[in-house]
Amino acid sequence: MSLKIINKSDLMPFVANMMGEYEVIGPVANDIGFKFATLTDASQVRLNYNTTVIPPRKTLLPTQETLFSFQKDMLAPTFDMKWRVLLGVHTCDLHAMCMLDEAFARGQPDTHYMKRRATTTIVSMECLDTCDENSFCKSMNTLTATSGFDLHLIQLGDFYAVDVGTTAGEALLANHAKSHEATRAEIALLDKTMSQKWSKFPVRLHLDGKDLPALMGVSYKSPLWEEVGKRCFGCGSCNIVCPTCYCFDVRDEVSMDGKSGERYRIWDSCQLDEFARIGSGENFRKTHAHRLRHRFMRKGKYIAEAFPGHQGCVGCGRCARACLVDITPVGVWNSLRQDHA
Amino acid sequence: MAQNMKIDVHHVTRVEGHGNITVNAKNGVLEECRLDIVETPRFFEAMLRGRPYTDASHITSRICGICAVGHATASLRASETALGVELSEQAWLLRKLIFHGEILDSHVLHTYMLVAPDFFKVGSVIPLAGIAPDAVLRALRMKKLAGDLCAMVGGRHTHPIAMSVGGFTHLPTVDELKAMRARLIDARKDMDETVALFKTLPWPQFTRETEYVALSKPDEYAFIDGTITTTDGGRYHLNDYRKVTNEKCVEHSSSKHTAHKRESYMVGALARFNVNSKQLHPKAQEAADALGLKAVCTNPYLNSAAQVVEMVHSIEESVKICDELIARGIKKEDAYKFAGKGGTGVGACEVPRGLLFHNYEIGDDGKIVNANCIIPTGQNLANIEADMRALVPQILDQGQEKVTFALEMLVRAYDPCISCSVHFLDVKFV
Amino acid sequence: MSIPAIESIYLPTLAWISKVETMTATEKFYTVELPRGQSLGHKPGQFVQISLNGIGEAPISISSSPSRSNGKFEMCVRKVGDVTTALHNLGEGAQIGVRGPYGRGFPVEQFEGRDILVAAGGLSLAPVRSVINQIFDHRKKYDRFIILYGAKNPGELLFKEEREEWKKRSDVEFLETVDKGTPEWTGNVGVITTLFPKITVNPRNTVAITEGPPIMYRFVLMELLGKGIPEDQIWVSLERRMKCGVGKCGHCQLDHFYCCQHGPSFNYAEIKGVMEAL
Amino acid sequence: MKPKVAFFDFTSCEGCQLTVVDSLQTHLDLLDVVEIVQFREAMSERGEDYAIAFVEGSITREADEARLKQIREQAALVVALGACAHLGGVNAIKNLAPLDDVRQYVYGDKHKWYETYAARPISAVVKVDAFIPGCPIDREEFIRVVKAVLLGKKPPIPDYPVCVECKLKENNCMFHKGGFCLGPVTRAGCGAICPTYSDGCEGCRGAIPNPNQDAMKDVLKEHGLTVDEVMARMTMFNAFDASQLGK
Ligand SMILES: Cc1cc2nc3c(=O)[nH]c(=O)nc-3n(C[C@H](O)[C@H](O)[C@H](O)COP(=O)(O)OP(=O)(O)OC[C@H]3O[C@@H](n4cnc5c(N)ncnc54)[C@H](O)[C@@H]3O)c2cc1C
Ligand code: SF4
Ligand code: SF4
Ligand code: SF4
Repeated sequence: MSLKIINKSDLMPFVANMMGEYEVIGPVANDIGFKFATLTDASQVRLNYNTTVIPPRKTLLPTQETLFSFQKDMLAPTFDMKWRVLLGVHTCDLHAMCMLDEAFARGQPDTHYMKRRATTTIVSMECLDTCDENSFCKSMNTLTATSGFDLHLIQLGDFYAVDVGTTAGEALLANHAKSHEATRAEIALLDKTMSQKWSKFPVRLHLDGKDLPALMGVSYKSPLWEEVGKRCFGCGSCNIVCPTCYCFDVRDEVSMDGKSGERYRIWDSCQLDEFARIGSGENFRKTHAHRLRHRFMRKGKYIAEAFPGHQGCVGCGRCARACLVDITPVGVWNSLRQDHA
Repeated sequence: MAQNMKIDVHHVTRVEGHGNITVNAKNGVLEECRLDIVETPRFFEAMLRGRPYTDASHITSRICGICAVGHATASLRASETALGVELSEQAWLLRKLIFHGEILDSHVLHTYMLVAPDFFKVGSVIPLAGIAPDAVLRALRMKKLAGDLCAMVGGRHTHPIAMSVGGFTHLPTVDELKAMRARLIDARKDMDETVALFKTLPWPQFTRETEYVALSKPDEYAFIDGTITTTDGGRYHLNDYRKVTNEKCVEHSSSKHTAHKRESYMVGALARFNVNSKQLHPKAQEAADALGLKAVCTNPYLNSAAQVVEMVHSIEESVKICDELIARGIKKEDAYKFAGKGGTGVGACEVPRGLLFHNYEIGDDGKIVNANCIIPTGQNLANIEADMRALVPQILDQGQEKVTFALEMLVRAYDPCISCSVHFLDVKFV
Repeated sequence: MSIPAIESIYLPTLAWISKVETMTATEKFYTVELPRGQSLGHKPGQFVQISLNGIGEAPISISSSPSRSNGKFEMCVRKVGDVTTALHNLGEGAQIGVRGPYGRGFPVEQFEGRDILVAAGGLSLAPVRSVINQIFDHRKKYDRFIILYGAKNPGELLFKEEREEWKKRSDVEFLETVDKGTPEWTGNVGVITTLFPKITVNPRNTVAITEGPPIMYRFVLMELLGKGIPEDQIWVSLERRMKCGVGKCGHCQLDHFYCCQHGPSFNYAEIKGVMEAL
Repeated sequence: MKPKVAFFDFTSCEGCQLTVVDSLQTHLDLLDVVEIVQFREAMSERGEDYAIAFVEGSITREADEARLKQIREQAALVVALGACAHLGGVNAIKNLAPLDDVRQYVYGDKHKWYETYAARPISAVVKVDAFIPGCPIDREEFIRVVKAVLLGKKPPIPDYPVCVECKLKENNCMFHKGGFCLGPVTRAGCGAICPTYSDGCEGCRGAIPNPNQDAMKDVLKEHGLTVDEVMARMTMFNAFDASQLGK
């Protein structure tokens, strides 16, 4: 679609206007970092954030979500159909959300996810610089995005170029922002900024993300898994912070008299001991090594194969930041790659 | 009429910790009259030795689940004086705010849930909920407010989290303070009704002259820091606390006894009232008038009435502190960093049950070399026994059941926190 | 299947327990009735999610064959945890929730004209019974029919009456064994693989179906392959932890397969290279 | 009929029982579903006919063992309430030094008057059916456990580490803020309350099954703690386990 321009000074009014009609969720300051939160004031938004502890997937798949409530034998499904705008999504996270869309629509579509997705408008952001030494989006080809968003913002000095991705995005812009069609000069600046940005992102992974499935295919028996397994806590942090993880547990909560309550799902982690244990007590992934292998297989191979065109890792680096014993995708994959060089 | 009586209350109920009452009268003569502390000894001072000073407040708050904020505060003050740490104004305001939260929490628990059942002649708050549901719901409401106030500042009431040497690891937001202020204002109605309720209670008429000891400060009704002040005219610097407490071991009690110049003294809400009543918030003074409380009051049963008065004070002071914090705005402050130089310090505060001292010696490696804690209930034990000895002969003719009831009520009025009081000997290092 | 706009895929349908029978010390057998005589519409080898409000859900195999459904289905439940214990405490007439059927069953139509060999261990006779009865009800469509069944001890053998009947039938070769006998037990003693020398098969025309605890099916697979049955004629049903039953929650993933979607019935050729499967 | 429950305490601060009382603020209907027959801290009534016993506190002298065994005999279900009962808790710190030294330090030449032995969790004396971890227990978790027991479910006590809940709360990691934390090896269920208030986890809920203690020590050292400080951290609530390992 078309390319529009919003002046920097018109951005806050745009956010404030949207807040009049939508729940607007954007990056805000959180202690020493950032998190996605519902804005109560437009000035809270921090579009220049580096990254968040938890990815914005929580907007589409909340950390905890009621599936239905019950009163004696009466069941009532719970859907969240609030109209919302998810603002300031980095492109790595956007790629991840496109993968989630596929995963939840596949087979029997997950009605709860689908409804929330249908009422969410995504305004993404182009990163012009790296967040820290952990991200490797360049290798995973998620450094930019040409689809998946409704609107996409690229900051160019005193104004934002706005790529319009969908009619919903177009309407959002038309109804809430002061914008104009990009001029030739503005397009030229966009061109310049975009072509200059690549060199600012170092290459950290010694192979292209596209080649990961092949590498993982020959790495099943690598001694590396035992090695990293010795260090791993099995703390699950890496899963919880990952934008492409979506496993969940299902639990029931009841009232004191046991007559009413709800069934809800909550984010889960394949690194936890219980994750694959069954009724007889058998655990199909007993050790940290087995569980780590599963996680990296999923990130590097299974998802790419199950959902062609998508990736199980988008290179955001969150898991590397979270892991206290330095078990990172870049480290693991570079090391496997070296073994098979 | 010659009276024989043997009373043996095994584990006084509705008090924190384990205590037994023993009375033995032959031919109208009191032969034995004791409050035995049978709580297991806990050895906190010994446990602190060799541990980083940063752990002290977290470990010692585990002395008591009811006055955990109080122990944490005294512990932090001891470390702060030992290390020469100055608190910011904001940190002082927050320390006071969470302290008021605990005073309120503990006093609601004691007056409504532990003492009130005696007046309604029931065994606990559960049947009380049947006869006076409004009062019980009000108590739960006020307790929730107090707990939430503590949680806002310290993370939770029992064993606060965010209190640390030099300040706080986490700060409440202005929005949270505003919401809390509104709830405190709403609570005034519950407080008025509380005063009205306790005004009607038939407090036992018993008086005995004794010495009352509390902290005092020139400019406020003291809860944290101050000068040790007694109704007998004693004034001591905190460093001289041993001149007041004079702890000694007593065989029938795993808690030590204390005495100043007389055989015993009293600490707690009534002592604070007797020493500092002029500094109470005007609304609290009104409540005192309504409850018929006048300094110096020598009826120990009225300790519970003094607690009601302090509840009013704490609510009003909390509102004031919230106002001040909201006006100043909350600022992030740098955490204290240990400079490699130890020292010795005393921390004192007026926890709900009275005067509490922590005294630490910290080495240059940041580890605790010596520790001593003196707990309010320990200081009250000798006084409780003196009261018992004075009271029993006066009522001996009323029969076993009534005497037992009056004694249990007396012990309860002191709001004893027996598990805290169980500790240990002077280690001379100040 | 398309989802009506306002339905939750996690919302169970209410059903009733119309019959409960105690099978062993730890297993009970249930007949479940669906509302309005609705049929479950399942294939042999599929499972349902049984739901109890406030307790939770558990995947349970359907034990009855589609050929004998008419508004009811059967299941056998072993008491191991929260849901299964709560189920054991329910009596006839009690309401339960059902979602499904889910998963891939055994493609019995493809087996027509073949010899069928079923090897089941322990509780697994319950799910496999859905295939067995389907075959009995269309017996003419299949050639030879062999059933091998093993359990830890005689007390754990399920479906006593049906087994008696199978023993009498001439159109099935039924052999059973127990790992450890009792004084009363007069039959075979030994693990299920000790039954294999007692049968002869035509490997080229045999379809084998096996299900049981992991330790059992690993050995059975070795026997089947040892007899020369082609890999793509061997079917195995796997159990994994499951929370959703619809391929979302991730618990049942084994390598790139979701057990609840691609299984629980797998073709051996398909999964033999899947490291975590067997 | 409502199940009869009783509360008991041994060596502890009674904060867990207080938390039970506090849970009534938001769950007064607890009294509709159970009958409390004994709760010394809060009531004078004393019934001996109970099916479920909640026991707070650790065992620190022989004299208390008999009482605990009597409770075990009466109750169908014994639940350890809080860290002292579950792990030994802070009381077990004293186990790390010679007992006589500890006693003399506190009571001087009178120490013989006061009976004590190495503090232990109640499971070291009787069989325990369930535990509610924490110092103090978490109110909501207490209620969840009561509800589960009434429904015949396993008590929903997590087996995974605090990090899971900490991340779900979107906290910045204590180690990234210059602090220390035992979250990676400590059982969750508290909602990561300490890291949420920017104080590292102290391990009051005990270790998860198969904790990677070696990695924990390495991480603590790497972030600047001395070996002594690492040990002090790891033994604040878990000194009983630590002293057992040495045996
Ligand atoms: C496809 C399939 C078919 C099955 N068919 C039958 C059957 O016909 N009859 C039968 O009795 N059992 C069957 N099971 C096993 C049954 O699902 C589990 O025993 C049951 O989920 C345990 O639930 P619970 O609430 O009683 O136990 P829980 O209280 O949840 O847990 C007890 C133990 O079971 C494990 N567990 C928890 N949830 C699951 C789960 N969803 N799947 C497996 N293990 C779990 C836990 O790790 C724990 O060790 C089947 C399982 C699968 C995957
Ligand atoms: S974050 Fe690191 S230590 Fe924790 S489970 Fe993941 S890989 Fe293991
Ligand atoms: S695996 Fe790590 S780097 Fe890759 S998307 Fe997940 S959190 Fe980001
Ligand atoms: S703060 Fe503690 S609990 Fe939270 S992620 Fe870091 S190590 Fe884990």
